[in-house]
Amino acid sequence: MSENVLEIKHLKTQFFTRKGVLPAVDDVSIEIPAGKIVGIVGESGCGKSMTAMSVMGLLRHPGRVVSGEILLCGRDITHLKPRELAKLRGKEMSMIFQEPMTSLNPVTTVGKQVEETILLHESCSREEAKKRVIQIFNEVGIPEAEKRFDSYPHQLSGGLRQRVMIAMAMVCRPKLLIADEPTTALDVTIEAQILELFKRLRDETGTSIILITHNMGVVAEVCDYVYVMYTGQVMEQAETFELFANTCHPYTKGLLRSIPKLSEKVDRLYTIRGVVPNLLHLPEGCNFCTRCDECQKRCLKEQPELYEVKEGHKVRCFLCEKGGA
Amino acid sequence: MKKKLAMTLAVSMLAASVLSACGGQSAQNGTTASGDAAQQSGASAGTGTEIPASSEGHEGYLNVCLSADIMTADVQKTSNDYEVPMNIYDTLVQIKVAEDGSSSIEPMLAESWEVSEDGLTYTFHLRDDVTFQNGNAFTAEDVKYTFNRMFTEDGTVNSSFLDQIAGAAELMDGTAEELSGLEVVDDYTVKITLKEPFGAFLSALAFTACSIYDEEATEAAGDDFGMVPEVTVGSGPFIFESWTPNAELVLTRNEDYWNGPAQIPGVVIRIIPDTETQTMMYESGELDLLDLKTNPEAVDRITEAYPDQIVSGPILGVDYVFMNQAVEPLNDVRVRKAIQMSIDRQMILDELYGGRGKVENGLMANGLIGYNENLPAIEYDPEGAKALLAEAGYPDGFTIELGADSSDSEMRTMITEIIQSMLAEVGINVEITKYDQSTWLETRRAGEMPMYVSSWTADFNDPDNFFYTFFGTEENSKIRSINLTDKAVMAEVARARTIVDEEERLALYRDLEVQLMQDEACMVPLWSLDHLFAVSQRTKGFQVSWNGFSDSAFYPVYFEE
Amino acid sequence: MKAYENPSLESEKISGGQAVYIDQQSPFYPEDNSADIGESDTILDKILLLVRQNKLAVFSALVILIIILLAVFAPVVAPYDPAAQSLRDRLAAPSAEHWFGTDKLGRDIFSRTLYGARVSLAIGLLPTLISMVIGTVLGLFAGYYGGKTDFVIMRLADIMLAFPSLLLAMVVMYTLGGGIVNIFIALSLVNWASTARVVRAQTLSLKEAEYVEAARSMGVKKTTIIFRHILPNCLPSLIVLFTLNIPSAILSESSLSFLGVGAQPPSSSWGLAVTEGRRYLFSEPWVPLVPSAAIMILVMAFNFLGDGLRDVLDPYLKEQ
Amino acid sequence: MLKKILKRVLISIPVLIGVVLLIFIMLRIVPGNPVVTLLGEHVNQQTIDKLSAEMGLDQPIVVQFFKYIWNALHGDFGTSYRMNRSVTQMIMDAFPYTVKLSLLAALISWTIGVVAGVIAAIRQNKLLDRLFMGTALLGVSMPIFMAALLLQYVFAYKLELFPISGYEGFAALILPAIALGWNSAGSIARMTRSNLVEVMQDDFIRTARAKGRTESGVIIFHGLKNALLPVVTMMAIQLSSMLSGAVLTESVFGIPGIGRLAVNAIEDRDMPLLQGTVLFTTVLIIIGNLVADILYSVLDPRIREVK
Repeated sequence: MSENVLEIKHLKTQFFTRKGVLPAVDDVSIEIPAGKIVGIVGESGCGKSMTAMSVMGLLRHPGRVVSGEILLCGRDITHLKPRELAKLRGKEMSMIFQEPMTSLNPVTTVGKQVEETILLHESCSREEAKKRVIQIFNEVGIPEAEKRFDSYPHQLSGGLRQRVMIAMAMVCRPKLLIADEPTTALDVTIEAQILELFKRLRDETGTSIILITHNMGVVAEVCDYVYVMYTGQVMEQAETFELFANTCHPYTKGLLRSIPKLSEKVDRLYTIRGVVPNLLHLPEGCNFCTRCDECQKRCLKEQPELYEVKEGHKVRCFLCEKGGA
Repeated sequence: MKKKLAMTLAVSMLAASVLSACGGQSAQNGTTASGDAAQQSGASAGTGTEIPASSEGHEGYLNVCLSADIMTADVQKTSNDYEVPMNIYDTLVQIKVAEDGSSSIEPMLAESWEVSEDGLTYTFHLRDDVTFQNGNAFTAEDVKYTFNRMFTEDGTVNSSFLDQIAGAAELMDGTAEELSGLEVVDDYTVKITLKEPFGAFLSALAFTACSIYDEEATEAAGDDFGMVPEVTVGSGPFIFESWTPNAELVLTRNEDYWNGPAQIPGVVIRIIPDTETQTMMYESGELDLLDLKTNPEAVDRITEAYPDQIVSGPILGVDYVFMNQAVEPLNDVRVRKAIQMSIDRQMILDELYGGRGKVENGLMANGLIGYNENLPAIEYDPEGAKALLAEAGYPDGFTIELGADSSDSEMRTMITEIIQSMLAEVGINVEITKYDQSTWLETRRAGEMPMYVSSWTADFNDPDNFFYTFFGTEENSKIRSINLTDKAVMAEVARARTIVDEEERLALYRDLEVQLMQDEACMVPLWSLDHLFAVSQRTKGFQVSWNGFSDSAFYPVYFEE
Repeated sequence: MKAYENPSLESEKISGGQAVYIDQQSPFYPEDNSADIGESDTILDKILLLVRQNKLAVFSALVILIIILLAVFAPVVAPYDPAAQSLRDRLAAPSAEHWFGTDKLGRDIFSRTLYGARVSLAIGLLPTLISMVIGTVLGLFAGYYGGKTDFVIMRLADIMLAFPSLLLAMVVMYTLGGGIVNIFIALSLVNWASTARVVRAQTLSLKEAEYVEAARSMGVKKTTIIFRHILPNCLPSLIVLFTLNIPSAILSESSLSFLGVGAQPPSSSWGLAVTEGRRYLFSEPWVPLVPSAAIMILVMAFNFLGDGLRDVLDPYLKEQ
Repeated sequence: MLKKILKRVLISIPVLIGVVLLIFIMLRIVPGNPVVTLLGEHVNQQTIDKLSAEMGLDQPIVVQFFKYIWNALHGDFGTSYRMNRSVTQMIMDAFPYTVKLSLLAALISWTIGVVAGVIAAIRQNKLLDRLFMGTALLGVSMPIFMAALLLQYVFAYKLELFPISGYEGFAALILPAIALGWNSAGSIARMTRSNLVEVMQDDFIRTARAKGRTESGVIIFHGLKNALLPVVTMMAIQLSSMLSGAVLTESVFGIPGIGRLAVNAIEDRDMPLLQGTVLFTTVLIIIGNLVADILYSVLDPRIREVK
């Protein structure tokens, strides 16, 4: 495997609320190789966004990284001062968010907002910055880039706004781009275009991308490698093809089954039964045991670890304890 | 671009405000040098930042203040605002107060005068060396013009001071063209005939309301007379220089004054509505004169701090509790007497006014011509009052309304509250009703106010000014809500003013006083007060006006640096 | 609160606009909210939250409660008759006998302040309540019916809001004359417009809510929809607004009294006590300072409580 | 844009008419004849009737109303009863003082308010927050005349830093402006604080952080700009409360402005003057609202385009 842009080692992020300590991210280790797209999948509240936030250093009170390491290009950034971390954000690593509608400052032109990123991290003149903004607008496929420079967010469609967000994130050529549900709010055709854009950007710039999504279809389409998260833990991780071909964890299976397939005729769409448990009141054993179709007695009492079933394919399930499924 | 425009607008607005403010500041700097006024008085800790009240060009002026702006300087059209007229106009005669407090009528524009035997004809010999401030010479024609104007001009309110002159009524209702009782004998002689003898006529003439105007200037000014300083011309020691409404009035010395120019270059009268502010300004040297009557609560402090700078004079006026004889049970003389006996006037005077004044037992004020020192005292006797009430059929007291004017001074308000609580002691439940001023006046004028507290200060120094005002006619007694039932006394009051013989007249007034105030207990006389002013260290020669008015003449004032 | 009278914002968002329907899932701590507090929060829950969260607001509520109790039990607590004069003891300094000294007529300031609390509380609560009822009803109708009703009511509100409130109250007092009852009337008449605006804006957004649509399609009477379905959802904002309007009513009373068109002696409102006492600021400072401190404490308490309530009841302003 | 402004102006017209009508009616139902007060003690009924007729008080109210409107449209607001001057002239004389005072007060309150609000928002529930909000709230919670009196007492009388009273020059305006501005600063600070706290929860703030702004940069360049937008409209409301407050401050400090005129008018039962001052201030406020509205829509691109 080539050099890793990002390595997350045993990351624990917790929220210290009045009601108790929420283990939002629980012992997560993730590796992002250079020039790859890595997907993190899971239902809402599974900790995937919190993992991203931890990496970016954007956790807000009462959330805090408790332990673990985050290595960006080999450098531990977990203990950087806020100011130093800010220097990395937007330059070395950047992030785009789920809500393109609200993620842009409504009272500033989009051009200025993208330009701001450049001016923050590089010393260059305004004209030069503007030129680069228009250039990146073109790169991310914003038509009439020069005209759009002076547009306000509300004047743009959702897809265009997300492209602006991508432009903003990519304009300083970061090594790592975290895209948190970037297409969830968009309609399907736009989604496809955006995903295509990610692939293109990755190919052209070599930027590694973390794609956070709950949509297995998206994963299948663009990701090289996938982490499946549930209640703050990685449940299964594998190369995309391997994961789809050789799904091990009951949770992943459930996720895959809930994708409607045109080829099969079903009366009712499959859903994983039950709801995500409250993080404050997690089951004693496997976190998924309350919803698992294949739950055994042991699952109720003991926490499974990540078992390697194949090289690069790990599963947190007793069923895979002995490897293979 | 529109955004830019709006921003520019907003910024320029702010800038303009700052600039105008700075402009003001530089103007200020121009005048700080003139701060001599501020260096005066007791404020020794002055750090030099006090800025004298007067603005540019008014260095060395006397700084005084009024609580409210004047309405007009045309004295024929105001019954309140006498300060400016007292200083810019002259009257035919004037009242002077001697050291012993007795007052006398002295010459002013009239050098001398004769009164006929029957008391009907007054012949005035006028000064021939008087010029108005516009340079016009003062002649008898001006007197004629002025007095005629009082009856013919729209909006005059002071005709009652002159309506004893023969032909006044005809002139007022339009049946005559001229005041028949006023005859110009020659340029410097005026003969005035009254419709009936009026012992107080000279005193009335001495009142500021009867100031003499220049015919030419006044006619030329028209409606602007009294409103626009430049055209408001008199013959007085000061010239009405400027008037910034609600801010200040400036009077400048008349260099050609017939009696010699005043010793101060002028007067700046500032309008300071807040009396607390007035006191602070006096203490910090921004004012040369502080009227302690408008700020009674500061009296003790100021008199203690500046004992040598207090000028005091009696107020020729009395505070009364009025009782309406048309209202039950005030129609019963026993009830009225009981009320008289229930109010501890001495205590109120001592506690509220530090005893600076005199409890009065009659109608007339201490210092008034004919004042009776020896009236029997009305004793404070709540037990006796209760007995009287029981006798009158009110052993458990009764409830009565006391109407108060919401614009009353705080002192007056306190007094009504104290009276309320004192009357409660004898079982009389006083309900204080607040009226706004016009309703209060209207109710009172309609004769329907059951009880109220008010005061009367002499306009001219004669008992007539008290007796006739309250009891002279049925109308007069009604508009004060007294509704005197004893018509015989009323007739006597009306007769008194026509008696020519001074001794006889004053004797009658003394009798009437006993009848009205003691026997019939028409009202509760409370007290007459001293009027205290505090002057700055440099200010000398200031005299309280003879009747104790707040408005003052500044001609005698001089500075001692 | 005045701050939300913003006319251009009213269609955009108004404090508490979609009170209950806002997505509670803040991206920063989704787990916390969705899992536990959730959408089923009642006002009571939120107030409990406030109790735990904002000590200052709780303290303020306590202060208000104490003042209310003192006012109610003034006859028991007050050592003297508030109207009893004792001229000989006038302007006495605070002492064991007279805790806060005596005023210009020798009345016990402590007792007067206790009784004055009745007046000031009444002035804070009653006119505010009346004006808010007026404003709420008008706002509901304007928002729900729209069209001409809306236009007329809102122009009326515009007219009221165009006046500087103190001047308008002065004019009303000029017309009616001084006195406590007239202050009630004046303040009730003056302050309804801002409530009407807020309620109207909320009604506009609530009108479109599914469950209201549903009720409408089932033929529920309009007044029922307005008062059963829309009004309860305006309540959180109304509570906040109410708490924050009280101080301005109390201060208005003192201003009116200062200008001589407010409460009239011998009544014992705090505003009047300050006004009457200000002459003694130099010499007997306790006379004006005690009632002004009382006003300040009460007003501040309501402000803090209102701010606290807003933080928990108003999702827009939810703090960390 | 122009259309929008025009529409706003047109909407103001019925409001204005309503204001005139309301004031007019309220002042006419006052009991008592103002002429009685005006003329004072020495006057008889004849004179009272004569003057009442002269002032047109004997005419039906409808006639009086339309006469008033007609004259007002020609810039004539009648003649003050007490001062016997043109009300228009009196207002014009007094206006500059009030404008200077209000602008300075506004400057003070906006500066203090915004700074305190921002500091309080950043240092939420820390000592500085408490300190600034406490000071700001003190201004809101104190009767404005009490603030004026205390400032006057301490800074003018005791410390002699400023003139006690006066209207000429900058120095004389500072204390009244602080007294006036302090009161509004509190509301502005509270609004700034809560707006900022609210805005700081917005998604685009997260974006700004993600692009590498430090926390202070995020607040200044993204938070404030959005948080202060609604505060702009607050300016109009401030204008209203400033003018209300001016009534009190001008009385204490002896500034001959509009507020003084209003107080005098009430004390003297001077109906034309009261009518004139209230109308004038109200028109000012309507204009202020209009300007704030337009300014707001200019500053906020979202509203700029929406019709």
